[in-house]
Amino acid sequence: MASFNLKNICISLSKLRIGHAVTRSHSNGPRYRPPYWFASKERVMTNDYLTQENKQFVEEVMKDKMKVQAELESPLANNGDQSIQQWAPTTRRVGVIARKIGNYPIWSKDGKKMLATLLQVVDNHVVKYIPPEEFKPMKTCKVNWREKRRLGCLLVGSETIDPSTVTKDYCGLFDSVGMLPKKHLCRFMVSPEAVLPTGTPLLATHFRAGDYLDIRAKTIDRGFQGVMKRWGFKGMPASHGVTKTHRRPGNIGAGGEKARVWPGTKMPGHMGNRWRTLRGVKILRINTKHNVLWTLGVAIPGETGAMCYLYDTILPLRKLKSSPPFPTHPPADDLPIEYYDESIHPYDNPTVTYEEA
Amino acid sequence: MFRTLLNKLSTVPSSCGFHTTACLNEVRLLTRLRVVDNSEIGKRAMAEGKPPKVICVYNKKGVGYIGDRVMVAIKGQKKKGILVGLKQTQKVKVPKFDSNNVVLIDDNGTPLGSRIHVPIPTILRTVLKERTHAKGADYTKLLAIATRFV
Amino acid sequence: MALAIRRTSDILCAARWLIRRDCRVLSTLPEKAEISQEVVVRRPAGRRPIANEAVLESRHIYPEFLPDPNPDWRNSLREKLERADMLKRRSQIDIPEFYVGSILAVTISDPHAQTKTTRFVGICIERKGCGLRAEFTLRNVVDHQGVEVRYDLYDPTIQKIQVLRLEKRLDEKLLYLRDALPEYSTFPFDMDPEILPEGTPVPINPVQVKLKPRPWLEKWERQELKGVSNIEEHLKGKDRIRRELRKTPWEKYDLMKQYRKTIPIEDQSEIWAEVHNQLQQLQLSRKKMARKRTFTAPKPQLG
Amino acid sequence: MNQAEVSKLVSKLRIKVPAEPRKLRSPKGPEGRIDKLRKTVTGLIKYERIELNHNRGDEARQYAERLISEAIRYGDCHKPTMDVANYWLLEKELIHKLFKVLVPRFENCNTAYTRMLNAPRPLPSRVDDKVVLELRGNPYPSLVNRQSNNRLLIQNVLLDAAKYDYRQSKYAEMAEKIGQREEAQALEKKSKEPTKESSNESKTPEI
Amino acid sequence: MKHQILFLSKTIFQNHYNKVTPLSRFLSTQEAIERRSHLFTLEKKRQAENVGRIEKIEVKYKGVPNDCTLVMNKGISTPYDCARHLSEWHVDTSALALLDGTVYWDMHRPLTENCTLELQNFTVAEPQQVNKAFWRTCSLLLGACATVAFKDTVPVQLHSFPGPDIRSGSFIYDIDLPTLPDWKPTNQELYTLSAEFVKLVRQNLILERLEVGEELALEMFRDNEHKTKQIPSIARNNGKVTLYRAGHHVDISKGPMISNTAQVGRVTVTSVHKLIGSQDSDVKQLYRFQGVALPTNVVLNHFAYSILTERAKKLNPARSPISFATDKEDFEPESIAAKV
Repeated sequence: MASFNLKNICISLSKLRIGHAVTRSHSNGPRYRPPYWFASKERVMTNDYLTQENKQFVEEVMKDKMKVQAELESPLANNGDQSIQQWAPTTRRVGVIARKIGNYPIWSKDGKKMLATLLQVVDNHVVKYIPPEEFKPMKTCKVNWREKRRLGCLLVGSETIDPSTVTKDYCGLFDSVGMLPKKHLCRFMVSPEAVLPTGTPLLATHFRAGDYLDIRAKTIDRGFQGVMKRWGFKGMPASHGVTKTHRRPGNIGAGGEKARVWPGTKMPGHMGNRWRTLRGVKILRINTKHNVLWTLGVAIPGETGAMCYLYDTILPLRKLKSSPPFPTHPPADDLPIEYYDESIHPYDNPTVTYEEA
Repeated sequence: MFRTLLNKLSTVPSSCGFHTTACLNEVRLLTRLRVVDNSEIGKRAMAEGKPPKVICVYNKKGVGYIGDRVMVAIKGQKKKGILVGLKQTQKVKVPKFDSNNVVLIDDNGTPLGSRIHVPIPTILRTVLKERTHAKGADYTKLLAIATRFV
Repeated sequence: MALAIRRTSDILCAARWLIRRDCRVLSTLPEKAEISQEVVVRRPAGRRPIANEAVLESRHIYPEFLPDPNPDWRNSLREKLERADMLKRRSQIDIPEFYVGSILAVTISDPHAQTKTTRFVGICIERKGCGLRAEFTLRNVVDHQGVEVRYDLYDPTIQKIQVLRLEKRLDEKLLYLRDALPEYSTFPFDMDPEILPEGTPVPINPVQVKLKPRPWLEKWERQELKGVSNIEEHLKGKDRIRRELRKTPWEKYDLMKQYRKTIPIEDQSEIWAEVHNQLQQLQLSRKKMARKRTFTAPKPQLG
Repeated sequence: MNQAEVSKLVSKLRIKVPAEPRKLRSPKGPEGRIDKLRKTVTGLIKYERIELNHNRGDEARQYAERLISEAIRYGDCHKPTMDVANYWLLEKELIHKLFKVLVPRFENCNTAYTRMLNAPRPLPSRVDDKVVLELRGNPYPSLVNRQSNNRLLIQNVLLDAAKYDYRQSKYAEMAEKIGQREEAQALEKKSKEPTKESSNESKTPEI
Repeated sequence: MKHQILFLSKTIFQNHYNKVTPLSRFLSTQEAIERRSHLFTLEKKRQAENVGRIEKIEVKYKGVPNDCTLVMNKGISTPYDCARHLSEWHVDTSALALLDGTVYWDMHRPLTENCTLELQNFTVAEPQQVNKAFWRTCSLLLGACATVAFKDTVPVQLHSFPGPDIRSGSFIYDIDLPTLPDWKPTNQELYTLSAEFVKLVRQNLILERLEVGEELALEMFRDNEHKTKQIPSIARNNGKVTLYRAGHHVDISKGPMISNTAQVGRVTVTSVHKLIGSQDSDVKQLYRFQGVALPTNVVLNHFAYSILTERAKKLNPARSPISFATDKEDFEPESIAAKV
């Protein structure tokens, strides 16, 4: 009898599945695990007490290396087997890293003025591909919805920099694939068929005029702001007996059982400097010489000079309908300098006139 | 006296305490308008120096724009009118006038006067055509009595 | 009344040209005087001869080619692309040289008008914005109703910009015309273009306007306007006191404030080196066209 | 986007100018700010090396640079410049110094006219950062460590040898390339284009 | 004291006695090192006891913070002790001492007479001698780390290292690995060697100097046939051999050396090249270990340092000790030509 009880207890205990129990202790391991390629970049700059000639020499070596890097040919240029991979509406392509360089107006063919934001695709190269089997993304505290299809991770870097300005760890990331370090690094989740070999340059022609983008960037850092600027509260009147509460939030909650500040109450605090994504931005015009994209609207996060990550949009009605350059547009010399969306009036076209109805 | 006043005032930072932005010149409730047609009532109101006041703007904003219908109080009566020129800053290529102009109409959209004696913006043509529906009032009659478009 | 004024001003202008053609020394126009003084002074100093002085002068004619001086917004590539687009547009239509105070006629394609084009004549009271955002405002009094229209300089719906009278006024902005008597901003729509003889500098119209009594749209008395004659008549004692209090005499000496508003010479010469040749060519072709026009239809006024 | 002012021409400063001016707190408002800076600029021109708080030093530096660049650009016969110098220099004999001493000194200078160096703080305290602001070419002993020119330090010796080595290999490679090209020319009598290419290649060193 | 001397003489005697039997040739590397170190300690102690009555000397210090005169013990006090009287900074940074403006003296070598003293660190105006001492020390340490890096099954016979030539780009040590006729180190192995080097350096070992007689030297290096052959030629002049010890590792060198291994900062063992001996030399092949290092207080950005490491991978052009059998007179390796 006793042994039977013991057996039962054992069985029930084994069903408890202790391996899956959630324990709220600190021994769970860190909540945040940065990816292995996340090496710190900034280094403390020191005075090396080098003579002028030696400084020049170090610079010369670096320039030579940069030159070699710049003269590397795109791996896509001369192999035809890439075309075997076919684009399907479910495939996810790689994105690019661009810099926001300002905005200016552009007119449509019916004479309407639109403000366009200029995004320059600066010196983008594929650094590394991590196939889905090996890719172990960062652990976050949130439980993510399970990805149906497994995606690989493609690291893309932008803007080659002087290796001596960054840490050796960071350089090591690029050394392992035989490149010079890049100033900006971004990870793009791609379908395994959209994979690109290391060293492939990504250009503005990766997208087409008329396509839609999702743009991810950091918003302008506005510092600690009050509720009027941060949340658009109305404030209180300037006069009529109001004293010292012209820009204050007023009431932040009721008494009684709810006598506390509810989570999520809009209050003063730090504004900006957050990652935000603007979805469904149309490309109006592309310059292939300088790799500049003109996109509709001025709501792209960040100030002039901020770095943005451009993806194909995921909005269902604006998704790609026909095959884009896949996996990317190979570099070519004989492209026209400018591509325009059909609604855009190029500046060198004659004046807009209207037909009499 | 002057010196003390100067000293008193100069300690105040000059950047706060008063508005430095231009006023918006919006047409809202109780804005005085200028009647620009030759309707009898309008002419008399303007001549007496009692220009009409807006008592209702027929749109959802509460601020009147070009082509909006407004109800005005004019010489003790309620009349409807259409805004045909505004003082507030306009979009590019849309004229901005030195006064807020109104043309009085009746409920069917027929103007009370027979002539508008100031220029009216061409964009009004498109705006009024959009506002006119087959069964409702016909505002385009207003365009017929205009003398000049800019 | 308006007509009379126009006539008198025409006569005045004609007289001025005559005088200038004969003896330029007599010219007492303040701005020109200042320029000549500068030139005289710079020679003996002669420390840094500026080779492209003439090129730099085009900053007055094409101010919109200079970018916004705020360093946070500047980007050399954006500016370059913008200038290229501006030149492309300029190759399509002739955007003439004009200043605040010039009288312009602008024809635009207008989908709302019956003939699908609209023409407006008026005095340019303001030029602002840089690059493709450059815009100017024209003001006129039509049927005793003041009308102002703002245009984008590089708007592709603009069919033609014609300078009817090329001149400058005493002030940078003529916004006070809104508070001036209407005859100062009344111009007929059928005004004939007056063509300056080649090589003459742009005349400065020394006319001083009379303001209407208060209320005014702005506190004109605090702005040190040169083109207003009767500002003191309308002021009360308290206005004068406040004007004294609000004066900022030190701003004249705030060297960094000036610096932050301007584009330095080194940057400017780069910009002009890039665009000056093309602008010159455009100007030449425009002159050729103008000459052709004058041959075909000589103006009786000038004869 | 605002239009740049065209009535004045200014020379470009060789220092970094922030987009916004700093506010120096003063009970007299903006006038007090300028007054403070006038005193500092006068002191800088007079003593040629001064120590002060970072904020004020950085602002005053910009004004001093502007003043000197104006003086260089327009010389002492230009009335507006003289006026500006008169306003900024509280001690009038310094006007003479500005035009007769500093202008010749900086006339052919390609760098900034002033130099700003961080000064040590006596204790880790909440005191503002201190800087030393000086005119270049002043008669005082230098503040920066001159050790960077010592060719005998071990890192310099090593790099010097490495430089020699690197250049040798580079020249050797170039010579080899040229030799190859000559051979190829002699053999095949190629057209000009490929030779150009090869000459380009010959410059790329082996790394 | 007497007891100790007795003990020492006894051990020496015993060692002499052992020398007859070639048994000690088969000591493992580790044991050999410890034995050598033990002998070194004993000899040092003996020499210290030989000093006798303590006499005072006056040492005139020149340099920062100000010039001063120190009264030290003759034959006992070292420049290191003088530095300890001054400040911690002097202790940590001084690599060499300059006596009377001419003689470069080890920091741990006892002073023998009145003199002026200048302490030399790596940033003095004329650092050639300090750099040389640094380079020499690195060579010595490279030998030390190479002996401990290999497993016991691989006997390591240190051969020698040539005089320091910084312009050659690398410090070297020629080592005989008799059981590895054809070895090419992988990158991982080089990393390991570098790690060993760093481990050694991080122990903050002082470099002790000792002059011993030829016999004792032979006794100490009994298990190393190359050194045994070199010792007679070194001791040809005055019958003395200069030894240096870092930790347990004892090696022959002329000196001077830097004060402490903590003064070695960044270090990389870059490559190992094979040297083939000429026909008539008795050693057929050696391995040349090469490395590059910088002192602790020298900061160099990693890119410039990578240029140095790239260069240090090439074979050092210093003469191979085994290929020039004919003109042996010219060739004097540093570790062999140990003269004072």
